[in-house]
Amino acid sequence: MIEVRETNAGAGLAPEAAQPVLSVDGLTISVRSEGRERPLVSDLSFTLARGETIAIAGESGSGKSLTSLAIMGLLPPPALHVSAGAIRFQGEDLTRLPESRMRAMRGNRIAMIFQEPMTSLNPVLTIGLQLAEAIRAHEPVTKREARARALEALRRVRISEPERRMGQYPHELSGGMRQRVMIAMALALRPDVLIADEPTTALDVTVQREVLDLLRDLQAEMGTAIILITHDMGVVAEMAARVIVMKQGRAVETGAVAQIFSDPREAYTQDLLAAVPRMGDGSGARAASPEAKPVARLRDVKVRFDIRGGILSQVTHRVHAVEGVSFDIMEGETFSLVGESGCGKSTIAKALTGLVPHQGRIEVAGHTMGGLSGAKMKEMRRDVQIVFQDPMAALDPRMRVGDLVAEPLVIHGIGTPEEQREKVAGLFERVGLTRDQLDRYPHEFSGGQRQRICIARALALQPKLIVADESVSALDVSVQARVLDLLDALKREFGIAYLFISHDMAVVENISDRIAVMYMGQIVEMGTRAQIFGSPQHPYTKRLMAAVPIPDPGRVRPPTPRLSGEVPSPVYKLGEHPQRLSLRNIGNGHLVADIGLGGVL
Amino acid sequence: MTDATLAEGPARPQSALRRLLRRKLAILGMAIIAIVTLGAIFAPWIAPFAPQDQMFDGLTLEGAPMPPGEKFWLGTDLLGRDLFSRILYGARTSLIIGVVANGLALIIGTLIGVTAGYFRGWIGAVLMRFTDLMMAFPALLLAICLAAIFTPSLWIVAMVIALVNWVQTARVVYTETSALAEREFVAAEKTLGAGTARILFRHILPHLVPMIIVWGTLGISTTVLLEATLSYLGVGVQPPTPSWGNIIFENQTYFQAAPWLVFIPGAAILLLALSFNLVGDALRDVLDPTQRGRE
Amino acid sequence: MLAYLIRRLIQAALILLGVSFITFFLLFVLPADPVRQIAGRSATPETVANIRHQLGLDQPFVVQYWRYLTGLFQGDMGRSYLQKTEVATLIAARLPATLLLMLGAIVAELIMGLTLGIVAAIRRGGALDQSLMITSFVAVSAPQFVVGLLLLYVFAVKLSWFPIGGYGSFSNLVLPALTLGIMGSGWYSRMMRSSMIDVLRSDYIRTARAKGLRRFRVLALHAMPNAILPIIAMIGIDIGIFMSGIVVVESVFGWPGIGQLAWQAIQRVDIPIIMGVTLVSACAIVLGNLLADLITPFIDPRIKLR
Amino acid sequence: QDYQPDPNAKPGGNIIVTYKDDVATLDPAIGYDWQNWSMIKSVFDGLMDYVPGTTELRPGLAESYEISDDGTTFTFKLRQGVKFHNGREMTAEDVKYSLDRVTTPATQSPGAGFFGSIKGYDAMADGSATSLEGVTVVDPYTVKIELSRPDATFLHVMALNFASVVPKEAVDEYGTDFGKHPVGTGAFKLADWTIGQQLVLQKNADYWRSGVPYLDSITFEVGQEPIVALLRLQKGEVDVPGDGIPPAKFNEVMGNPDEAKQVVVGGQLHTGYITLNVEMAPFDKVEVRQAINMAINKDRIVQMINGRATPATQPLPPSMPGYTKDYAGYPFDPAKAKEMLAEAGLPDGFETELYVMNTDPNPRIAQAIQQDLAAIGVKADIKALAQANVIEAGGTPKTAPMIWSGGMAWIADFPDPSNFYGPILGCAGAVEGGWNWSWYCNKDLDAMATEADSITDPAKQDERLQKWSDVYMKVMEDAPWVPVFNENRYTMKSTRMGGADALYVDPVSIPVNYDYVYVTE
Ligand SMILES: Nc1ncnc2c1ncn2[C@@H]1O[C@H](COP(=O)(O)OP(=O)(O)OP(=O)(O)O)[C@@H](O)[C@H]1O
Ligand SMILES: Nc1ncnc2c1ncn2[C@@H]1O[C@H](COP(=O)(O)OP(=O)(O)OP(=O)(O)O)[C@@H](O)[C@H]1O
Ligand SMILES: [Mg+2]
Ligand SMILES: [Mg+2]
Repeated sequence: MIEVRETNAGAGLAPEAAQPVLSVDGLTISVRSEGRERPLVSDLSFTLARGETIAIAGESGSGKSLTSLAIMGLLPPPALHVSAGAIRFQGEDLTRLPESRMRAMRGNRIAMIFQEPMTSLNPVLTIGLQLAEAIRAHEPVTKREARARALEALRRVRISEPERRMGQYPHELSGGMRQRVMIAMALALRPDVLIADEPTTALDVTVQREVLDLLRDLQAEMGTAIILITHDMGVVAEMAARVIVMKQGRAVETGAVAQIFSDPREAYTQDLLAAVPRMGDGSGARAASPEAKPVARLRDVKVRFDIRGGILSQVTHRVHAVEGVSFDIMEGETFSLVGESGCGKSTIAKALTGLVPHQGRIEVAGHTMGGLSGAKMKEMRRDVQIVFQDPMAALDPRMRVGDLVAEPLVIHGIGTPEEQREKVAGLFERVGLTRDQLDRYPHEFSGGQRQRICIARALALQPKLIVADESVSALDVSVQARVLDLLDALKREFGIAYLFISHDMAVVENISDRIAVMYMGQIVEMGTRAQIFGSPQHPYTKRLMAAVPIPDPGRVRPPTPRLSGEVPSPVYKLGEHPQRLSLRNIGNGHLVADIGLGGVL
Repeated sequence: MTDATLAEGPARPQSALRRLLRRKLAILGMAIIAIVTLGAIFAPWIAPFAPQDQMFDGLTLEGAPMPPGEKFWLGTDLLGRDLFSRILYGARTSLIIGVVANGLALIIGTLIGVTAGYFRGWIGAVLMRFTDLMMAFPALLLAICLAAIFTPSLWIVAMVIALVNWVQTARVVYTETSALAEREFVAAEKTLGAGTARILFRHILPHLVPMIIVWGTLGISTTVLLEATLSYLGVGVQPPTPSWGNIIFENQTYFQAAPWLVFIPGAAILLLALSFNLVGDALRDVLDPTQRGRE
Repeated sequence: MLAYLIRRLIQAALILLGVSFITFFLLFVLPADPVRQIAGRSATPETVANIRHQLGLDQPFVVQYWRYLTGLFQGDMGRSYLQKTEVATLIAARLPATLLLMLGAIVAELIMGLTLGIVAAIRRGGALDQSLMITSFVAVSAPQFVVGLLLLYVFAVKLSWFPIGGYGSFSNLVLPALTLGIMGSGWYSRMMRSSMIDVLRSDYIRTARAKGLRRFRVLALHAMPNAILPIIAMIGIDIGIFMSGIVVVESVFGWPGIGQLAWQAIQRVDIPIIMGVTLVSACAIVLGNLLADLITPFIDPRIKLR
Repeated sequence: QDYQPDPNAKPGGNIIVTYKDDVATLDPAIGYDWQNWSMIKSVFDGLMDYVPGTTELRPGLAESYEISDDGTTFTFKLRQGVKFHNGREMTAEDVKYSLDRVTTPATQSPGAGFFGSIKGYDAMADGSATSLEGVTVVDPYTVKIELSRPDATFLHVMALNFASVVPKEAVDEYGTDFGKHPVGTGAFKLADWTIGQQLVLQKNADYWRSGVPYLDSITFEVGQEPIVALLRLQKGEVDVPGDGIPPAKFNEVMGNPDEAKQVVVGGQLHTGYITLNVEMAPFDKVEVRQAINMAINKDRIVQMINGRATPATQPLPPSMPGYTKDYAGYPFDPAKAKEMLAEAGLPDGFETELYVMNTDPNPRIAQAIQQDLAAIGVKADIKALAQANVIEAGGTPKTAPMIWSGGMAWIADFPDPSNFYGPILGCAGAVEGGWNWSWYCNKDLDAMATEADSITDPAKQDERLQKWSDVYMKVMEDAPWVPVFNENRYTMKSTRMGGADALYVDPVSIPVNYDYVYVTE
């Protein structure tokens, strides 16, 4: 793709760091509600030079996404609008541009990658069409040419089998592949500015790694200036030269990455950096005492989902989501499950809480699951509670949070309404919320607060085991840290055991006592934190670790082999079974599977 | 309770009714519904004439009905009866059909749809096949047969309408419920030990309200007209009992010669349906806590 | 796919069996005697008994139903009592017209309903949205007979744009299809509006706009197919609702469809025709639903028929 | 005496006639709807016929006939050279075959009962014979019909559509579909029939009556709403709207002098009446029935249907022979009616039901009746049902106390007073499934009726009519009916239609006698 355009001719050849391609000047974004104007972003200024990467970091709701939407001219009308300031792109004020000129700009000169790769592609159109139309919207090329260029763009993002992808639909692609498509789309026209809004938050560590590498390579190749929005300081450290830290719609600190990391001036920035979990410094964890009894015992647990087909809609295939998993969780212990998306972590959580039927044996606090009567099941449920990944989804949006937290008490008939309300208020205080928030609805809380509400609800019955399925993944670092602290405090106080599910190795290292690494429904390695992080044995475990971004701008990452294959699928024809792994004890309960599972490893 | 809870008073959100009353259109809608309902209830006192009175001066010598005028405010019908009085009394029938029968259809449809959507497995399958079966019937034919077998009366007609009209609601509710049943908060409730009834009524049903409101309000016109069709076929409410629908149907061929006989009751149906829609729309927003602060 | 189709067809057959049974039963208990209609007013009781016997109407219900069913499997829908003609012939002569009318009505209601719905969604909350809401309620509340005559009067009699009723060419179809479609368009515009509002909020629409696509392309190519998905299932349901409208519309426009046949048959308890029309329309409804289900995967590739 | 055709008549042209309801069949043994009644008359002929525009009999396919002195043997001499539409000559065998066919139960003819007086009919009806004993072919052009009892109406019966002559080979060919492929001897033959759309009759060039028909063809378009038909007529697209002027447009049309000119008004052999079920209390009391007769405001009802009828005093319509001219009927006198009710022990009135067919204007008329009854304290609930359900209720014992007859009965099959008695007032009809919905059975009157119908001598016609007049007067004394009105006929035609007005209100050919009308352009 060699072409020369007037506007950015030579941009890649002679980068002049001093000349800004985009400058934001006193940007204020307001929302109009109930006749009043309320600023959501106030007085934000920064400049972006050609070929530069600038990061915008900050807690959730600090106005990062709004800023990027304002630059794109895509603020949802009529409530949201730019009420002051200017956004200059090569001297032109974008906020004053008529829609038709702005449209010509979008995608062509300024492109954007959105937060959610799963929902940002149109589900009913092929990848090829969605790519080609972006090209045809701005350049007078034939369909055939557009297709050729789309294919070219796909090749550039190193997607596997690009020709086949052209004819596929978004749902047929994995999250990482979709994000690659989004990047290909954004970069197809070699824009001057690329805005990447949390491009990797929703992705696995391994995939995140690949996407970040890709962005960096492409930038080097094309000289695009990037605005990278993220709350992951590890990502910031690796990718950006300069960083803007935002809080409540204002930039609290701006500077070179190295300087901010080494010498943060503002208290907020310091907090932010302090909250970042770092690998290798997990301190608070204890090894389970040898006399501890198990709260949960899993023996050869299998969960399979039927796929039906044929005239009589008989079962033709099965998803072997969990394939013979055995482990114990001791009292007061934090047991973590890690692994890539789709490896069966959530399924184990669901089996443990009785949400999916299973084979094999699961014992929880003395009850054997499966075939429990309604009443017994209810009793068992007092002992195991689950906290889901997305707190918004786990809370009925039409109920007040006070009622939501009181639910388990009402269901199990504990106490009078007054006592219940008292108890709920107490729980609220325990998780750091206030009494007067009881009558609000879930959407009126921040993500972190919502997760606390979920935790308060899980605590209401004083369970012996809490399953935390990606409970902190969606939270930004500062909030994440607070929630993790809370979990830890509760563990000490009530002796609750946790089954902690996460793909974030740093978090896992910080809080776990023991860890199991899963791949394709089976455990490939299991041991104490020290064993797993200290001397990972299985190649898959090693790869997971290597993928974690390190929040240290000084560190240079050793090159990793790039993989672009898909995670193999756990779907088998009826009668076929995956190969079973056998775990070997290599000492002190450190279990490792035979090496050589699957083609990817 | 303690002072603390008392102190919460102002922070506690206003009741749904209070918030409803803040909306002008909703008030307009409620006012119209109230007027219609009161008109129906107090028809004997308000109506200037008895609805079945065929007045001598209600027809011209050629037997044509009288246009709206001083004595007959909304004119007379083909039998020389006062249209205004008939509309007042007709409101009784039409409210029962449009609100009760339609409401019943909604309830049946919702119950079946929710049950089938939530319980997959054989219960769901049986209910949905039954729904498919009912859907495959030409509704009108079914109504005619049912109404002909049971001697027609207002309540029978209302039942028949409810019996044929639930099907579409059931279909739509089914789809929606299937999606809701997969939502995480339902799983969360299960892990708390919530029983099926609790999940269905406290957590799934409230989410169906917006859709039910749309179907319910649009259904008012449809059912009122269906009653008219049935009357017209002789299996509906029997003459001389007026209903808005049968006033239209009795006189529809006269829409040029005596437009008031068709367009006035037509406007009444429209107004009623629209009012319910206004209230429904407002109710939906008010009941939806996610809309709070965005009014 | 084939397996799916076969399974659905088996299901459809079972549904039709159920419909035939229930209808037959309802007609059996209906308080009206077809024989008296046939025999005429001068008939003696013997003649009546004789005719009853000839038609097998003196047999128990089960026997009668079984006979009907076996006939049906051999493609025999029976003979009209009063027209003394094969029901199959009568229906075959009229079915194409009705199907054409339904098709026209579906097209009409989709065009009207979807356009109005989309416009309302784009102009959400504005005056146009409000007036479109009222329009859709007018459409839903308007009696079809009056709508039909009004259209006929204005467009055929006064303006002479279309012929006054009749059957044969496209211009004949326009007004009846419009009349039949108006009610549905009211429903569709409401449905489409809310579905479109949801879609317009979605991430992929934002992506499309971020690409710098024209507004029209965003609406037509990106929003429409997604917004229309929940609507398609409605079309199947619609066919059933049309059945009652068809009686009225066909008679206003002199459209030679099965509506009129059904209407006359119901008036005179011509059971074989009622059965035939019911089964045919049940067939249409079931197939309509199936068709709707078969179409969805083409619009939404995520849906797999299994 | 025969009809003098219009000297100005021009042959040629096509006219368009519309109907709302589809034409069920053109089989003369089966067709009994008023749409196909006149079509069948033009496609088929019987031995007897009527002078166009009148109720006077004239010979049809029979050239002449003789009646034996006892009135039980009719010998018809057939015209020679009359050809069926398939080209074969019609003979006496065809006449016999046709009569056998219509009386065989397998044909399921609704008109079979009219032939009850022919010798051997009972054997046919119970299936024990396959041929009418009383009908004999004397020679190819002579047929002799013996009756089992004298029947003064027999010539009228032979003029009924049911007595039309059909060719056996065509019936055999098409079997039960003969009604869709009719072959007769009439003035028109079927050229095209698109079910549900239209039916085209084409001039029979070989028609045995010379000079007629004038029209080349007639197109019947079915499935047309009367209002729409009228709109099309006003635009010149339709010549005769078969269903007449829709009530909703009646005042408009009659109020417009130009359009009113296109309307022909005439009488009709029709009476609209209310039956009072004499087997159900309190209608078993004659005072009650008489009171009801006095309670109905017939003028008001006539006004309500825009004056398209005249109030009736007795079962027979005025244009029917035997009508009692000087009989004023029961007066409208609610006060007296109330008194009579009180005398009958019902001072507070009573509750009852009024059955009615559900098509306009019948429910309206029922409501007017209801209001009149309410005035004397009788509370009648209206049951507006489909035609079939009303007929069912009427024929079931002790079910329907009152029925308004509109829409279902009674346009005479033939212009003879006896036609208003047998099935609807006589004992024969007062059985389960019968059409005597008042269940009135007066043996004496039945005997008188039989006596009257035995007077076959044309010379004694007046005596016979007087007897019938007496019968109906007796009926009025017992008051099982409330005769309400006699409907008039309003036929509208396009401006280009020619022919005497009488042809457009022909009492036996509704709406128009197709054989004699013509177009002027
Ligand atoms: N359409 C809207 N109407 C009103 N307020 C809005 C709207 N969109 C966003 N906001 C508010 O604006 C603020 C900034 O939102 P923004 O989406 O920019 O946050 P963010 O920094 O991107 O957070 P996250 O990391 O969670 O994506 C939030 O408080 C949010 O509630
Ligand atoms: N109800 C179901 N029916 C069929 N397959 C299912 C179902 N639930 C899960 N699966 C499949 O089982 C496998 C394991 O899923 P699971 O949700 O346990 O993964 P996970 O490890 O939690 O992944 P993630 O990190 O993305 O949450 C996946 O391949 C998934 O597609
Ligand atoms: Mg954001
Ligand atoms: Mg998961």
